[in-house]
Amino acid sequence: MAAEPRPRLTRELVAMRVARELAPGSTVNLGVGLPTLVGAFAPPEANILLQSENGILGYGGFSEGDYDQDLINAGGQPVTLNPGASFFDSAASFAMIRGGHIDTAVLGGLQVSERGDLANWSVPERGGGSIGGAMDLAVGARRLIVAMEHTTKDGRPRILQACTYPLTGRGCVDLIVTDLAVIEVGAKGLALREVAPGWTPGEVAALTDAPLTVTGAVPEMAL
Amino acid sequence: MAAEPRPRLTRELVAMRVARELAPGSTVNLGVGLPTLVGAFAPPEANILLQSENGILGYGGFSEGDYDQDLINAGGQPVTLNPGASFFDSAASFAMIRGGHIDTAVLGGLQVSERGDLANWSVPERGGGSIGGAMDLAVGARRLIVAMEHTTKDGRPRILQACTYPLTGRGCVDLIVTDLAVIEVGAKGLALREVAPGWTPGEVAALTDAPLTVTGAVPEMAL
Amino acid sequence: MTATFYDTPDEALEGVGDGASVMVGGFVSASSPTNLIWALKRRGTRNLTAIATNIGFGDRLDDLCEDGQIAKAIASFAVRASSARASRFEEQYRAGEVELELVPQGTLAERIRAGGAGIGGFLTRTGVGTQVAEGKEVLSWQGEEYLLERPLHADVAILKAHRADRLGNLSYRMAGRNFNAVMATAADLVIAEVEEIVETGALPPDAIHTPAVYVDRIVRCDPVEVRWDGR
Amino acid sequence: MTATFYDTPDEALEGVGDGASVMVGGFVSASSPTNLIWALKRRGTRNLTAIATNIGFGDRLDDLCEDGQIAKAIASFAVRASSARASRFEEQYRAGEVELELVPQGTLAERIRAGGAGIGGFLTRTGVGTQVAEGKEVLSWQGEEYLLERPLHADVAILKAHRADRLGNLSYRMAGRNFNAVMATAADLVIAEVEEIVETGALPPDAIHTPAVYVDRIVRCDPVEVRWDGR
Repeated sequence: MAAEPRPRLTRELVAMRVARELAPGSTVNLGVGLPTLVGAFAPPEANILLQSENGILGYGGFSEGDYDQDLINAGGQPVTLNPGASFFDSAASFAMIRGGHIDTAVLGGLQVSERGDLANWSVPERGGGSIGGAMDLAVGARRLIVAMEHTTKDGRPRILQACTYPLTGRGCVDLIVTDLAVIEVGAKGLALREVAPGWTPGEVAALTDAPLTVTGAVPEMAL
Repeated sequence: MAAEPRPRLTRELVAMRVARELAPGSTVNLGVGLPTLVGAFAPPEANILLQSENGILGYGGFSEGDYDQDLINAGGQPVTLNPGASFFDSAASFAMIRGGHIDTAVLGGLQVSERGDLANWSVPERGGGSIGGAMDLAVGARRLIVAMEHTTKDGRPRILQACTYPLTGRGCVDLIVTDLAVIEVGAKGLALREVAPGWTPGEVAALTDAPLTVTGAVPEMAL
Repeated sequence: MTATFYDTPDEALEGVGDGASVMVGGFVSASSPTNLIWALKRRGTRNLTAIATNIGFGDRLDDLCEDGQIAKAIASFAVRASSARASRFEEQYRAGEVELELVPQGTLAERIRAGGAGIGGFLTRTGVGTQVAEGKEVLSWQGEEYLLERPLHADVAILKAHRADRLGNLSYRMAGRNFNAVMATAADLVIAEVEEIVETGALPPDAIHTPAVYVDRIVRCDPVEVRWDGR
Repeated sequence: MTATFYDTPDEALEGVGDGASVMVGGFVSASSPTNLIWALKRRGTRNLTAIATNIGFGDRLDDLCEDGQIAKAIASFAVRASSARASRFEEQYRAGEVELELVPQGTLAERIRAGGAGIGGFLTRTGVGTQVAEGKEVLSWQGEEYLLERPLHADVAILKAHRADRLGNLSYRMAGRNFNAVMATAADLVIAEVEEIVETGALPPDAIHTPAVYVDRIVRCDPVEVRWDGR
């Protein structure tokens, strides 16, 4: 790998950029891993309602105090409740998710295709993998944002013409936010909307294995 | 019509006979009309749990006091609550009914066939009729008892080889309790188990348009 | 989005136009949204498809038939087996002026739940071998026949709850959940009349039956007494 | 029938035999029936099919793998994408010693609900175009493809609730409803461990999440602390 022009964004900066996508008052489900960090960057006045697939609407930040094993998010982390929070069972929770009542879901990704296919649950060469609620969120959320690293640890693109890993959902991704770029998935393929500070559209395209449409000047991500 | 040997049972006596079929601690759904009366004849120590399809488990007698329009049974009648009662929505209520969690349902009937088909929601010559929860109870209850008059007002049999009215359910009836007899529906057809006081099996059979099997002496209903 | 609050039921119905499909919560007298029904009447919205478990059984939904506002009903109780005592809806039904899709009550509740839960259909034994099966696909499971029933979704749902908080969470009283809690999930626009509005946080998380995510508009109204004599 | 009360979790499992299918409530640490799981371990019941949203993710269900009691799991979280840190179940899965049916979590919840509600199958978009679709019928609704998923029912369900009353009604704490409340409806024998038993009538009718009709056996146990570090 050639030396890169600038550092890539940290996980926190990716989460911060994703947080700017959340409309005030909207209902949001955050997947495990990087997406979990997004909650902390949504301003309190935005009144985001966080949904957790284990049966909570309106949870807050991570719990710092006494551990309560009955009050956890879908990643198993202890959380707090915001005023107006409610509890329900798993069937009701997934009825909410699959019925199109979640405005935005943020999921991690292993691969995304130019048609918006998502693969995020299994790496065949390692075997195994678990589906959890990812396939339900992929089809159910009104808008799906994938937050991930632009390339694998050894530098291979994760944004591809077609996914090679087992799919989570077909044509489900609306927006990809990586440590290098913001890319929108549309009917005509992928549109490069923003690049990380110090990166050019050409440099990002070179690390992407699917055509990226560029319209006019591509701004740097505002963070 | 020839003069009948004895009076037929009153609606209250039919309800009283049905009440004897309810196992202690069992969950029971009572249809509108005559079946509603059954509740009053179940001894309190039997701890029958009455389910109402509008979302109550554990309602009690009719409410005599202040009218509360939010506390009614499926027939729209104000009721009381027993200790341990619970509320739920209509989808949960019919999940309970259709999932086989109601031990016994008692429904009114217009016609029952020798195969246990039930017709109880529409009289074609009058037009109209409403289904309500009857079709759900017919397939969902573990045991279905039909409580009805043995014949129509003009003396025609209601127990037939085949129903002529639109069906509520196919092969769903387990026991028929009328103002003349108790009849069990089995794989081999109808078995006459009891007759009303003063009536003979032959007299009941003459008012029934399906074969009745008789095994040994048929006792009079104990009331 | 958090719910919007209105001063009157008439205003809460803003934008509900002719030809709308409207789910109407409640069961006979229990938590029937009578204020919103009467507002629909005052506004004169016409050509409505009403989805409700009952019409003309003590409820005031039947009042919309006075001026012929209902074109079609999808219901489980709508027409009596005898015409001795008929609601306005029944008279219009018997005269061929309104359309009726009669649905078993459990199938109605489950179709609405499916509409709210992204379920494209479900298999039920209810109605097998009856008129209800006409025109429906029959599939089998473990040797038994089941009907394939399809989801119901509506343009608007009008509901009656007991309390709402400022976020839009709802709680119902007694047997008031009935079809209200199910319909809250299955319409593009969900409007609730409530007896009381409390501050967010005042409803315990376990006392919320309809989470705020489902509710668009709320109006506080004194409840209307409804009685049905059972006939 | 009203519930029967037992003194110990081991006694509460009386009659649960080898080869049983067992639904296990809880979600990671939240209201997982650890006392009943450990009783299954002590009793040495073998060849079990475990139906649970997670196995080996902080839960103690994985403990049953120590002595090879689980033959098959139906779960949504069971195997990590890397073998760097594996549960006992995962080791046995990678060694081909146990069978796994991996199910999307929402489909798992809905299949269990269907099993409890007399639904013979339902259509969902979850899994269309993925490995999950293999061998399943595809039906359409309004131009979209849906998978036909089938109900799940078990011989036994073991649950953890917060409180029970003497009739058998259950209420859960916080996010403890999760799979517990759904599984309560879908097994022939439903056994709950609870932290507290109260007199009938002490649970308000609106605070009962699992009505008594679903519950067969109850045992009071101190809850076991479970923690998952998220890996």
